Amino acid sequence: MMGLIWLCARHELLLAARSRWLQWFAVIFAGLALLVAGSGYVLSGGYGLQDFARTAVSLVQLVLLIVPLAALVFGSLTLSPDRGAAELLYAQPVPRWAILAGRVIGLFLALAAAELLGFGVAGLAVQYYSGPSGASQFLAVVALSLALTAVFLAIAAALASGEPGRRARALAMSLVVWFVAVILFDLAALGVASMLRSGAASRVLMTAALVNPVDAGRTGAYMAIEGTSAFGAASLALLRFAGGERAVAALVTASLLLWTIVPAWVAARRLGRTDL
Amino acid sequence: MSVPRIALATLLAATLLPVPADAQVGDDAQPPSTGALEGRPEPGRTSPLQSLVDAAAPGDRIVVPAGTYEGDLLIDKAISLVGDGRPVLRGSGTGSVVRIRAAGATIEGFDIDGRRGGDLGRDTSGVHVAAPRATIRDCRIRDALFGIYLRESDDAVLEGNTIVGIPDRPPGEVGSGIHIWNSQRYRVTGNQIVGTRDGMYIQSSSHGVIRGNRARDLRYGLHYMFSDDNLFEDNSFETGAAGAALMYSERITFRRNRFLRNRGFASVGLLLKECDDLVAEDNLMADNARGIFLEGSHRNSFRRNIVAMSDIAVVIYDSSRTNVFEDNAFVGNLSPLSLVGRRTDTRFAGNYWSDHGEPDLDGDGIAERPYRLSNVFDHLRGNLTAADLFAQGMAARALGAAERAFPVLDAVPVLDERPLARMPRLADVPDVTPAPEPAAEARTTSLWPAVMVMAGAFVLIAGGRSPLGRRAGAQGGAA
Amino acid sequence: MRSIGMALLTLAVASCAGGPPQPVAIDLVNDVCAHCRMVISTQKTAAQLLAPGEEPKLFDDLGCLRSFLETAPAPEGSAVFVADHLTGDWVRLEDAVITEVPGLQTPMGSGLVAHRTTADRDRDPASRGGRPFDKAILLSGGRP
Amino acid sequence: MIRYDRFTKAYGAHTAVDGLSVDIPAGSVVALLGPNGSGKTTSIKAAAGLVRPTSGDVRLGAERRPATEAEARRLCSFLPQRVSFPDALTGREVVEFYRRMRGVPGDATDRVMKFASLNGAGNRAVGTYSGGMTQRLGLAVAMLPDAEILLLDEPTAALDPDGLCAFYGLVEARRRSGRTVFFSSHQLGDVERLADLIVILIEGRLAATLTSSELAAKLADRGVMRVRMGQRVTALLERVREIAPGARWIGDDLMVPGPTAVRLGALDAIRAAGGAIEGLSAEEGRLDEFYRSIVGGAR
Repeated sequence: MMGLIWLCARHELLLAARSRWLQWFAVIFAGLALLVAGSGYVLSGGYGLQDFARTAVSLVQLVLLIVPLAALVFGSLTLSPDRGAAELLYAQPVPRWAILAGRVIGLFLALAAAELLGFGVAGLAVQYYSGPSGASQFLAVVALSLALTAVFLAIAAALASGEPGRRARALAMSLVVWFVAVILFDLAALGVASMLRSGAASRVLMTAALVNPVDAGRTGAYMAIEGTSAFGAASLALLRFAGGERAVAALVTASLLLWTIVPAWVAARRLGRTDL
Repeated sequence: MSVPRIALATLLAATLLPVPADAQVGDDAQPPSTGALEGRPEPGRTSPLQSLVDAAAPGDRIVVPAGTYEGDLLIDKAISLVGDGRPVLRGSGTGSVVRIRAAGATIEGFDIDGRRGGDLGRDTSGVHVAAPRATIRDCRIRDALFGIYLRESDDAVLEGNTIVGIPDRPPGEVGSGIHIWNSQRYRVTGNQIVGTRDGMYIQSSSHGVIRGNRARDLRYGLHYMFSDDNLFEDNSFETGAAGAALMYSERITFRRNRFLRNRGFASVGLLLKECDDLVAEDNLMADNARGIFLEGSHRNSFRRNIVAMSDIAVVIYDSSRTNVFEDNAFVGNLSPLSLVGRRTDTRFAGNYWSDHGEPDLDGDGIAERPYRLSNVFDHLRGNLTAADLFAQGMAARALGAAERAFPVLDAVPVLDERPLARMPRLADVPDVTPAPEPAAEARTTSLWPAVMVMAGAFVLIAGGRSPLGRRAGAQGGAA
Repeated sequence: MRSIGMALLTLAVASCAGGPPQPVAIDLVNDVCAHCRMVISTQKTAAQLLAPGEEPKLFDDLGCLRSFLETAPAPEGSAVFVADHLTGDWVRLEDAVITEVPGLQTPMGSGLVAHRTTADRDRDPASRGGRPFDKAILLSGGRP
Repeated sequence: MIRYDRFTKAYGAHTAVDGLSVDIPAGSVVALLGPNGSGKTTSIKAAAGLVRPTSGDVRLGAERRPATEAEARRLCSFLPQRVSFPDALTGREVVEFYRRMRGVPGDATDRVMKFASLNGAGNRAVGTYSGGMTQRLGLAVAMLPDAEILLLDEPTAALDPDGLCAFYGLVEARRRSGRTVFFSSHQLGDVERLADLIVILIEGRLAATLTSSELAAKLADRGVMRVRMGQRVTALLERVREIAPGARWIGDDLMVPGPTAVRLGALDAIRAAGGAIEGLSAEEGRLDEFYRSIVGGAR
């Protein structure tokens, strides 16, 4: 079974690596990462403050915006079963979930590789400008990126695993999901919080910061990069709310894991019940 | 909490018994206004130099040769004690190593070891001064609860000393590097302070000059209250957990100081609480959690400073009035302003804002459109701490963008009406002297980007090559 | 840290459930006085204000609590806890004994200390020479 | 080998297949015949495990496993109606992927590529293939495993002559080795040529199960004999109508509907009446008419 899952993954990776889509993503991502690294240096006014950690913080913003979008779009376009190809594929004597798992893994590998390439290029640029430092911070951004890729591929799989021939619909839904996860959710949380008294408002915001995978990823990444004081006094409140640094890390991890596992499970279940 | 300390200290001054634990008050280390001073150390704990001091006449200069001198020392005459070849004064570990009790005494050129001993309740210090016109020069003090303590000691001169705190002790269990209490007209110049609780603690001490000192890796670089008319020049307050905080004081001047990398939960580059008429010019405030913090402070003036790489450049409570920010450069801050309350009359004019991005069409160096510091989100975060968690989210940016498009959202905007279009040349602002990085780490980290590039490229290239059957040319063999 | 978190969670739950507010533990490295903005470095003179539905407000000196309430009176239903100067244990202000000790150096110099009982006050050398202080004045921010 | 037991599939309000019960015996070549929209594709996909029955079930093999189980799919090899492949892969990569998926030995790739006449195009991207080539590639994939059951949905619809040739070869080979072939079609030629048994599905219901010769006869029954006469002989029609009541004149031609026996009788009658037959032609019955008659008979 593992061999078959890997075969599907390898197949999907092959397709992805040859797809213009992914190639463009790799180029654009690397370009943006480079831009962020470079503009950070320019912004620092040549005061030499732009190190890996600071670039990492800027990169987090890029990652939070681009990575979910890429994973959702790429995932929903690729994983939507189309007639003809999907029929043949899922008629093979391999459980559907295994084929889907393989495909998701393959897509993950492809996206992850493109992201690594981008980070690496940005890292080289930062090193060129301000010398080496802060590997752990940089790795935190990479980890964030990979985690979000997994999360949003799983969500894309869940959205796409419906009836065949609904690719446009899956794409539209994934764009909606992206918009909600990246902007609307936070706006709603802030809006609700602004109407509550400070105690309840804090709880709402801190819960929100851990529940939404994008927010959880940002919270975790900033704390990993800038230390527990990343959000100033809000960090202290969050650490207390969660019960300490490890607890925050555990909650962030749990949030991201749940957001990967649950949609993946939904995807497998939906696909299992779909008539192809 | 100070009264038990005082009472016990009174008791102990006579008996020199070990102090019970409950009297070791980990408080803000306010010295007692009245009460006991450590006097002559008891015989078994006295430095061999004591006899020299006792034998000297006021005005004498005593040169101490290199060597280690164990025990504590009382200086109760106006003498100069000068180390030749850096002799080591190794304290008894039970009280202050050097106790200056006579006006006009000087100590110079010693290494002073506090042996991690003593207790905060008695202000145990490397050098404890309770007399006017003391001079402490070129001493290196380590493992002392307080480095140098000025208690009601006017006209002191602290020059070129190095104070290193006790490693691995929580801030509640150590004192400040330089502690100045109720002492006027002091000069503190060229001192280095590392790893103490607060770098400089100044209370009720006015008309001092603090110049060219560097305090780093501690809690408050500068902890300051009820002290007026002090001048700070060319100092560096770095990597403090809380930054620099000034309270209840007037007419302070800051020139060419560095406030760097203060990144704790409550860190501020420069915090003013009920401070009036302060002037801050040509300072560099970079990489702090918050750059400048104003609460209940009036008529303060900030000119030609660089405020860079802060999470929030300026925090203003609406209890502050008529403060002015002119000709500063705000560079690479994540957010320009957090306004607590509804509105502010703080004046921002002619500053440079690196994130403004408005063109200067007529070439007069002023951007064509005013810079807007405030937005709805900043109001929210100003009044709700937890909103900071979302400060770097897209929602906050979306709110900011929406507000630029629909200014009606922010009824009381804070504007810089004539923002500079280009980074001004602020020649007097000091440079950053970057903290040295451990070389080993640098070497290992430098590989990461290259490894990432290679890994990514490998997966994409190898992934794009067919593992599934041979390509052209190979099939002949199979057939 | 965990216990602090648990305490806060409990507080959160309790305040949702409408139960009596519980005092929060102070982090002596990171918590900042809500009035003077200084890091609270000792619990022995600390106080806290728990207003219904609001984040707890911590103070490093009873004087700071008084000054804070001067500008922003406590909302209806608030609870004020003060730390016993001997033990640092939290005591409801209603149950506490407040003493003003002239010349006693508290973090912000108010000279105010709290004790659980008069017996504790008399046992505490710090309160020697002090005089009882009216709690109402503390709550009203010093206004008549 | 394939057993449909009251198999019903409804898509919302629309019932695609309604209570289909039929047994496809092992070692037979069975065609599924029916007009468009009669549920052929749904039925075949149900056997391939792609469609879950709304009620009833479809079971495969001696062990009667439900077709939706992955294990059951090991028994069959399925070619969908309009197969497609990722454009970026070469034909050979496609075959190789499915070969590994089925655990077929490595030499199979060359064999099936050759069989599907794709040897020359094997290293070209599928995106450059014509429709016929793509269908042939599908055929190559379908024949990779020597599966008990070959399921083909309209295999000849998009095939070019090379492909047809390969397809016929494939079916014959499977017949010889005792495998089961179940395919759908609406082309009578394929059906008559290949099928031992014909299952006719109309409007989602099983209309008839016929052998190949029964089908031929039924179609012939629906046929018409056209007898070209030099001229109309009025009395002739009366005589012929005694044998073939549907006979009528169209111009100078006498049209005689009916099965073979009727036609022969009619010819005798014409000769007996002294009619001069200038020419004779027969038209097979049309499928749609045939379906209609079956539905009429079934109702």
